[in-house]
Amino acid sequence: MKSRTRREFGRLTGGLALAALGPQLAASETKARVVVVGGGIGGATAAKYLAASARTIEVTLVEPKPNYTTCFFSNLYLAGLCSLESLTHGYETLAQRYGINVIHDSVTAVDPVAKTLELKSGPKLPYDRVVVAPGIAFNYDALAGYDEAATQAIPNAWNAGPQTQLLRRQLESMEDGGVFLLVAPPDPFRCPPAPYERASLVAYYFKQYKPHSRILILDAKDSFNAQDLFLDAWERHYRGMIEWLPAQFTGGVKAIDVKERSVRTASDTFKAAVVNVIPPQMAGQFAQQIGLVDQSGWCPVDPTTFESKLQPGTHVVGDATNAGDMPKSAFVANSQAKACAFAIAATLTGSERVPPHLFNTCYTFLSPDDAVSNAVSFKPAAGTIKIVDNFVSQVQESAETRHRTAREAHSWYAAFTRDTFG
Amino acid sequence: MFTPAPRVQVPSAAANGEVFPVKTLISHQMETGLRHDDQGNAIPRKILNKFICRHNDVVVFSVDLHEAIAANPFIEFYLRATESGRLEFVWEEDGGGIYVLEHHLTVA
Amino acid sequence: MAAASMCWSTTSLSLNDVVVIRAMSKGIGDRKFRDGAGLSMRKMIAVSIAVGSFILLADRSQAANRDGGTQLAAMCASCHRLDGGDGGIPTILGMGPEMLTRAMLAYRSRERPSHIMRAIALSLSDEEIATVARYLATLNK
Amino acid sequence: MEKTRPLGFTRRTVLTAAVAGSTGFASAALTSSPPPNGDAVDLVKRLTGKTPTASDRLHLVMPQVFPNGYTVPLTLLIDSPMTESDHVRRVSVLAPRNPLVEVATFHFVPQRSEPRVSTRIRLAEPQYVLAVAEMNDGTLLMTETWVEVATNGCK
Repeated sequence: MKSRTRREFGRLTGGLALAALGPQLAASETKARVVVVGGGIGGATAAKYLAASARTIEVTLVEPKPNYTTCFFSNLYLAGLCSLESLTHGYETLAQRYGINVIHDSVTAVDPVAKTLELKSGPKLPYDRVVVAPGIAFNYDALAGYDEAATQAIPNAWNAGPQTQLLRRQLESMEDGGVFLLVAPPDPFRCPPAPYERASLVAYYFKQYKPHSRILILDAKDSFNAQDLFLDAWERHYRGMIEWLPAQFTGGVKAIDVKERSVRTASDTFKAAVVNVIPPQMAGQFAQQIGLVDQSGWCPVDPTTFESKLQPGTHVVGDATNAGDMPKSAFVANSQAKACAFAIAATLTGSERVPPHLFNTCYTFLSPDDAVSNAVSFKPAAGTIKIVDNFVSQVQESAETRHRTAREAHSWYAAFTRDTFG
Repeated sequence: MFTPAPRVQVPSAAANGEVFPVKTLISHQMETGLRHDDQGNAIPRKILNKFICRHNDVVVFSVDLHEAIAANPFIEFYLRATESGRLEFVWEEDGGGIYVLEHHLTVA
Repeated sequence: MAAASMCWSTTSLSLNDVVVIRAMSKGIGDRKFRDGAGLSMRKMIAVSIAVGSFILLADRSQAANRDGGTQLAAMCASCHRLDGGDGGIPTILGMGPEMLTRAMLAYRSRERPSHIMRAIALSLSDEEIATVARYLATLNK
Repeated sequence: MEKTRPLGFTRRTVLTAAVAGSTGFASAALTSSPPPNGDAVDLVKRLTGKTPTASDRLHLVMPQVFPNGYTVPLTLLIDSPMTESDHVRRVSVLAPRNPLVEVATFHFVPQRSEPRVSTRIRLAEPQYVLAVAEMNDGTLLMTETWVEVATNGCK
């Protein structure tokens, strides 16, 4: 490989970029095979960067759904500020430009000894390495009266798609003066500021269309991410509209009554016009099924390669991981996926490994024109991942700064989804 | 206009002389007076500076709250009662605002 | 690492490479056009070349990954479009290595305000900043 | 932020002014530099004119490390029978490295309230938080606990 001429390089690269013109060139190589299971942010990024970083790797992405709707920015949709289509991304570019073999199917079994994955439709996929990016699952056992079936009446809306649309319809048909009750989950969960961003943007929607409505948050926690920024914004934008009750006060949510549309805490029962329950979370179903999850409910991983600590040869990225200080966010999934892709590429091609740079950036909307951001750098340390630097927007920033951050957030969305999906 | 929403959790009944918990929470920004707006002007202090709990008009517990009390003040405390009657919870705000909740306690 | 970096700084694209980039630019240019952006043809070509060279160099760096430029640039790509698209997040294409290095150092010292860029700049060594700056500069050639 | 409560005020102002409903706007306008870290006894002495005794009857329970300084949990427990002859009158919580040192004073009533209370406070920086209890005989008991916060909760 090292002796390959520049001309060959060019040909192959062209083949990668324009798969339609030259997949036959690629097929003649002896290629290492990596299968990525799950086409969310972590999976799509891993597939793309594996394909782009080493042309000697054949990348297959297995994802049942034909496209992916981002959870991030879906609170804007709930507030009527964007369409769900604008948050939906297909896999065509990954297939066409990067030559990734995209299979819309589910993996039903893994044989880590024979190194094969079994697809629901029947065939077996051989692999040298597998990357699993299953996202989150909901722990319905933790909330009496709330399960998969209940989500048809009381949405969780924590995977963007039909659940988000259902919640939007309920908010739209709610009469002015109603209460929107949001049950916020215990740590750790996907996207720590998101329940509170949701409250903010729904309040924005109410302020425009249903000014007498209120929002009540029943939290499983006693404090929450960026609480000072949220409380300050709620006071400035939505005075008196949002009430937050910590677990310390309520004793925690004990049960959901779907028929009554009410939520029972240790001390009270709260009835509301619209209820959104964000349940406690754990690693996605597939990770549980193939034994990647420990007693924490999440997948322990090596902090530099994201190889499972429970199953060598299998890597896990994204929300399903227990990655030390790294929160469960799209940016983290993207950052981990790159580190993982480069580590796998280095292993399979025998090239040198560069220590990973791990990051999180998150933009949070307090109103459409008032956004804050957070930037955190991490490094692998003592078998886990630790925060190095953590910067957050300040409470007393000018309206202009906040407006700029909001505009930046939209640009970031465009760049980030391009980075992930092609 | 904004109305702080005081909430109290307290049992409706207690045994004579038994200790029972009281939890209170009130939505309030607790503006410290230490902050400036984006023009650089100081934002005036507006906090709840006093919390009082009375049982049949007798003060049984109170707190002086200063700027370092977190927004949405939460106070959990423990009372003992030997007679039934009215529990009154009062928050006093800078500038004279007063927020009151009442609760009937039966002591058996 | 230093030796490899020096090697990169003197590397330029050969004629062969450029031919490949043109071939790639066709498809990508089409898509860009569909996006309806009011780009001039000249900018379109520049944009396409940038994307092409990103992929190309990513692949090439296989042979010289000691440099780490690809991996560092991948980090930038989470927020900065490396295809020339712009908006609230400034493009980092078309900046000379010196300019980009200066900017990163200014973020690190807080001379330029941005807590996101500050976190990034603090996480990179001087050498890594130089590497990624050189790497990004090659994308725009 | 820059402002700090004066350290020269008497015990009476610290422990009782608020009872009369006149917590100090005035004091917020006065300035002084923060006391040296760990010099708790000296601080209490200067605030009250009395020497406090470190006591294990006082329990100030706070997390040693907390991610934000904005809403740090605090629980106070005092070992006391709360009889007329032996009780705690009040407990003040002080955060010496906050821009304003006083946090709260809890007033207890013998046979009516238990000396046990929880709340949430703001801390500007990592510091020792102090609790000073005034017993019915006028003696002062004191305890302190180190709390490290990652962000300034006082701005």
